Amino acid sequence: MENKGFFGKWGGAFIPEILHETFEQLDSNFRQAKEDPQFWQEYLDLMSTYSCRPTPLTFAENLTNHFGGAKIYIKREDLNHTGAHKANNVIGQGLLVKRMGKKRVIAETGAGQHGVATATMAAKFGLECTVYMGEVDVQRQRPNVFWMEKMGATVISVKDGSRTLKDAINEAFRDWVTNVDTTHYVLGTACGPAPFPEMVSWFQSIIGVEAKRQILARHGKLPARVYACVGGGSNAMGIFQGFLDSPEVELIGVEAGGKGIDTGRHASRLCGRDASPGVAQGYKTMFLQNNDGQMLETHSVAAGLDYVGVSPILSHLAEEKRVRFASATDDEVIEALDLTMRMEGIIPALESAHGFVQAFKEAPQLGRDEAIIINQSGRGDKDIFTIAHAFDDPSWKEFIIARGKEYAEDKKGKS
Amino acid sequence: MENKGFFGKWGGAFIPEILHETFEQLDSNFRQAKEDPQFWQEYLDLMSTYSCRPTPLTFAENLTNHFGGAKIYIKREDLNHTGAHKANNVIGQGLLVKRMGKKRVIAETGAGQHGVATATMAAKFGLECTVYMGEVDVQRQRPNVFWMEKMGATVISVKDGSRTLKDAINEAFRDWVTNVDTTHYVLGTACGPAPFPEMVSWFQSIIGVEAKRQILARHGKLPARVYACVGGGSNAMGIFQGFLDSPEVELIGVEAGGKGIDTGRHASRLCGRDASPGVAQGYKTMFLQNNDGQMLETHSVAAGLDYVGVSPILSHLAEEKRVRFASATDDEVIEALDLTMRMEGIIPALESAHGFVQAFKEAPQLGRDEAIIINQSGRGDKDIFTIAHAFDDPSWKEFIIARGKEYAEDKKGKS
Amino acid sequence: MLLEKTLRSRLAEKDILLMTHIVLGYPSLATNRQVISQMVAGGVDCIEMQIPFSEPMADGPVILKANQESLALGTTVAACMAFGREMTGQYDIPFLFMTYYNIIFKYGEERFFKDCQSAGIKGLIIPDLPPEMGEEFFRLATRYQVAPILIFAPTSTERRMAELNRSAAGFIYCVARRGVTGKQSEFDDDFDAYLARCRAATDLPLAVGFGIRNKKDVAAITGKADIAVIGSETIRLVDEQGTEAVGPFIMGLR
Amino acid sequence: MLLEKTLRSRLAEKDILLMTHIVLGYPSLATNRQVISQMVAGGVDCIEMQIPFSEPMADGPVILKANQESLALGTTVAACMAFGREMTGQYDIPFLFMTYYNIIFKYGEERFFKDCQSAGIKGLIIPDLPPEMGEEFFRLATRYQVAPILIFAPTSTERRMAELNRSAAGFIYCVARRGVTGKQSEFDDDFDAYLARCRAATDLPLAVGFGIRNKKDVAAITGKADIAVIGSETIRLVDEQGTEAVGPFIMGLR
Ligand SMILES: Cc1ncc(COP(=O)(O)O)c(C=O)c1O
Ligand SMILES: Cc1ncc(COP(=O)(O)O)c(C=O)c1O
Repeated sequence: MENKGFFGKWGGAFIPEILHETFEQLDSNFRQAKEDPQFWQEYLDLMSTYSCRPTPLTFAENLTNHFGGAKIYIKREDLNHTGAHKANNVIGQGLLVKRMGKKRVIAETGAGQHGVATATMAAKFGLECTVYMGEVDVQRQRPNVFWMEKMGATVISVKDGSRTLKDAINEAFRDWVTNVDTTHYVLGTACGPAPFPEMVSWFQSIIGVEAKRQILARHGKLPARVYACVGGGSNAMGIFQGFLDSPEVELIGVEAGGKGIDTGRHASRLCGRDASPGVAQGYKTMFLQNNDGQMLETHSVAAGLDYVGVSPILSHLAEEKRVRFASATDDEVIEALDLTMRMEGIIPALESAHGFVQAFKEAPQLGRDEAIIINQSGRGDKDIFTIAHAFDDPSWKEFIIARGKEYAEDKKGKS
Repeated sequence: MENKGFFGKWGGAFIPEILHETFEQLDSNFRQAKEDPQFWQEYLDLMSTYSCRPTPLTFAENLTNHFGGAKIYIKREDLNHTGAHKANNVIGQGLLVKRMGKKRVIAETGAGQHGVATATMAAKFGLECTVYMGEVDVQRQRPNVFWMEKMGATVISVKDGSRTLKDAINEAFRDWVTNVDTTHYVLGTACGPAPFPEMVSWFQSIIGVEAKRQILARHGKLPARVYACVGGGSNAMGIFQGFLDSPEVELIGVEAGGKGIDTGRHASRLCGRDASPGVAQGYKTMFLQNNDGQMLETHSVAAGLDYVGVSPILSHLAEEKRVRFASATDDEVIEALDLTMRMEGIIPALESAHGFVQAFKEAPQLGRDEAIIINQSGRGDKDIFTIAHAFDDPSWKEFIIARGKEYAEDKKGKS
Repeated sequence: MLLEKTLRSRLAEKDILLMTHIVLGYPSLATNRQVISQMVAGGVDCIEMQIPFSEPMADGPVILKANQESLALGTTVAACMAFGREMTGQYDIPFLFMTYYNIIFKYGEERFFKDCQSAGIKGLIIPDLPPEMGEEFFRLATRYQVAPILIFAPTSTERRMAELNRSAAGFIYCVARRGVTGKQSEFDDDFDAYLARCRAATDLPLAVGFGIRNKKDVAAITGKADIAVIGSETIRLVDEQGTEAVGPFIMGLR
Repeated sequence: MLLEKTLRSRLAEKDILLMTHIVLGYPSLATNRQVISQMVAGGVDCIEMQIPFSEPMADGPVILKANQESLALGTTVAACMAFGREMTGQYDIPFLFMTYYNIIFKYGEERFFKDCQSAGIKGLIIPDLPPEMGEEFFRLATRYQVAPILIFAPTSTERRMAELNRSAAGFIYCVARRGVTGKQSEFDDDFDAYLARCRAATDLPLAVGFGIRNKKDVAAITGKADIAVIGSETIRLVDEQGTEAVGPFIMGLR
């Protein structure tokens, strides 16, 4: 690594010594792969036969008419195999694991999407797989836990700290330092020690490459703005990379505003004023932390955005003002989700819906001859427990009560 | 209709007089559309920008090695928007509705996939939407009900008869005869009165056209056999049409064997000995009925296959011995599902898994230079309540019990 | 005597005829007997007996439920045929069978017609069998002299009515409105225009069904149609007030 | 006196030195005081005081929990610094801080070193700061004479050990095995070979940590390494048997 994995002053690899050699190996394999056109071709082939790439760019005609401004296009990462952009990264890392000859993978997961994607890849590549997931997230993303287990993965519920994504990452690192020889840690977002931010972004760049080609074909020119939600930053980096070199395209990252940016109950690192530079989980970025450097509790209705750190590449792009950051509150997200379902028959993941919120705020300000793209990082099916809860859906509740009783009686019967 | 909608001696349009004109209108619009290359082009455009067509053909390398016979390819209809092949039919009919200028659609649904697809299409095309669903299916496919409602559809739980798919169809017809002027009935499978079997099959032929092109590109020659599950028969007709003209390709439809073909608790119309020719729900086909012509209760773990009738086109192809029929029991289905998840990281819908069962039985008998295709009509996410139940998953049950209690206490608190 | 002729001779004496409907085996054949006896005593001119079917697609909730309960109690087609024979032997009014096509198809079309003929059944109402789907059926109907009653609907065009008329016999069943059995209909100007179209399309007597519930409804079509069909209403009546209420109800209709 | 020098002079008198570990603020600073007093009385040669961090990525369950509970009770970095000053004033053995890099980064690197120096802290163990990530840190360490303790791992190559050695001072912390703190280690032939590689790579004293729990473990490394590090074991001991057990425990180790 020439720049030691830094982007401006952000990034680096702040790792325990025990991982040093593994990172050297990972980095050199990654460099070789990156320079090997055959590697990328193999990756493209797999993504187009195992997943569904290129994913479509959908013109949201009804939303466009509703807001009366820019044409709204939606990049459909939800149509990937396993239902989110996470597949892009995971399949890419899977190919690297094959190169390195490792036999076991571990992963952290928040929304469960990365866990499902990793378990899927492990099944396909014949690897052993353990997924770490915060206890809070296990609760709110139960269906994903079920599928991971069915795909043969071991899911470990992490009960330390805030019991969300960051704690799952710590626990994954603890596993890694223990099983470093056999195991690759499939980090799920563009965070963590170098080369992960660069590597994950590289695999995700497939989104932006496609989106650029698609919007030019459909709209005849580049979009005015591109919106993406930002948890760790991988889907945002993915789509932004299609447009980074075109300064006329404004790039907007949308973070979790949670209960409101002023309540402290959010996960906004690059907008808002609660974050400051720090070093944790192996890299330097803007963290939500107190004056002592202790990480704060974060909050978001979307498990996948509920994280203290953010991609160092995005911290750099924020500092350079190449990417603008905004936030969307939980309530705004539910509203945007509702509107999108009703008007377009599309169900964005709660994470993705953050991007929709900001796009909806800005679309009316733009001319009708302009286009904007929203990156729909995933589908909302996984969120049924959260969404049904948020909508306070009575028949869903009745259903769950009835099922619960049934199972409770079964249990009594057996014991 | 020159042949009055018959295929051999099967099919026809046995409809109440009140629907006569509507069927004339539908038929003539369908004929025009079928002859209009622009219509198909518009359909293809929509399917490739709103859904994810062409869907991939995945080489199941691990399953292939496991069985040691023919190369197993999977046609990935699960990657369609809304998660099943149902989208193909629904978007096609949606375009016809636009042509006919109707403002409201109704649909029946078993697995809920067709209902979700219709609700989705209705949202996108700005149509009012009512979906009829048997009470039994509402129970086993609750997540799909939730999404339909969120997409703005009204879901009506049908409490008559066996409270499954056939009863939902009856109820949809009752709605249709009442609201015939404003409403189009989006029938969900290649059944019902003409022109539905032909029309639905036409829209679904997109699967077979793609699959043929894909297998030739990948395997260099046609597959030895093609497998598809058969509920009403639409996904099967969809993929079979790519190969009907190639007599060297054997086509296998797999029906629901339920608790076993000898127990009477199944839904096998074209294999087994419990079905006989009949006329119901507007068409002539093989029905599971008693000697008086009363329809029997059917059973399948897969709601979408739990149906008394079958496409008249398939009855014809069965009679002509162009398509061979087999059945898969509930237990075999769960086993095939388990294997597919663990080996390939792919989750077939319970319906689709029926096709996998038969393919797994036959793959070892074929040479390694042969290929077979399984049509994966949909994804299994929708089946989480059924699958988790079938696997008797303890942590899933705990989760549901806990959620149920929470909601029950909420309710008590409020009242 | 042929159905049409019987009806015409009754029409010579009455402004409007009454046809009633029952679902065989609901709540039991014994009750059916009592109800029919009440109906005949009340003066009905024709009775339509529905052989239950598991998929009564054109029927509304009341008749649907009656079909299902009858089947659940074990009613068979053979029992219905025997019951028909018993009734025609007992009462001197025309009896018809109403059912769905599958019942006949499974029974065997020719056998069904033969048995109807020998049981003295005068006509068949099969709502899911349009003439173009039933060539053999209509041939057999002529051969066995069991009238195939066809249905006109408010959505039927003149051309369609003419086409239907060519296959019909006995009378034409004019469905009063869109929808299934058992709900209220409006006998308004639109309805009159529709009935005029029906009249112009056929020389057969016209029956009007769907939603006729009381004297007022019967009066509304008197002079415009020949037969008033009372369907779900008598099922409701028996369910709520017992068989004894049927006679007085029928008598009160004209 | 510089850390290395102090250790060497103690090594002149003992076969092996003992370094113990505590998490500051767990279960309280008051208890820490008692524990340290017991440790010193028991004869430890050096104490490593961990400033708690919310993300102790290299620590196992025992220390992780101690970090979290300490923070939950409100332990601040300032309080840790003051506590360190108090201990160095009270006891004549070297005290080190162990923590993660973010604590120092947030505090301000130079300010942290300055305060350490003035508090009499002799060295820093920062498991997530490899030399290539800490140019300024290592510059300041030299300037303020607070030894940056570096870590050798069984996965470290000769080349890497040499590289680490160039930035290290005080002693080298040899991690006994892969993994996090708090679990059993095997002091077998592989371990001996590893330790020989460590020895060859540096002239600094060698400490061995991770999984040293009892007299037998200490004996196993005596003669091969210079310092035995007892980490999680004393936390467990205090949790289970109270502070009074610490002195006897330490005394029983050699
Ligand atoms: C659907 C979806 N979108 C977005 C995210 C956030 O991650 P990132 O910012 O890396 O794209 C997640 C993380 O789990 C996710 O599941
Ligand atoms: C995923 C899936 N596959 C198959 C079917 C069966 O229908 P068909 O036989 O028409 O393809 C259904 C019906 O709901 C379905 O949802």
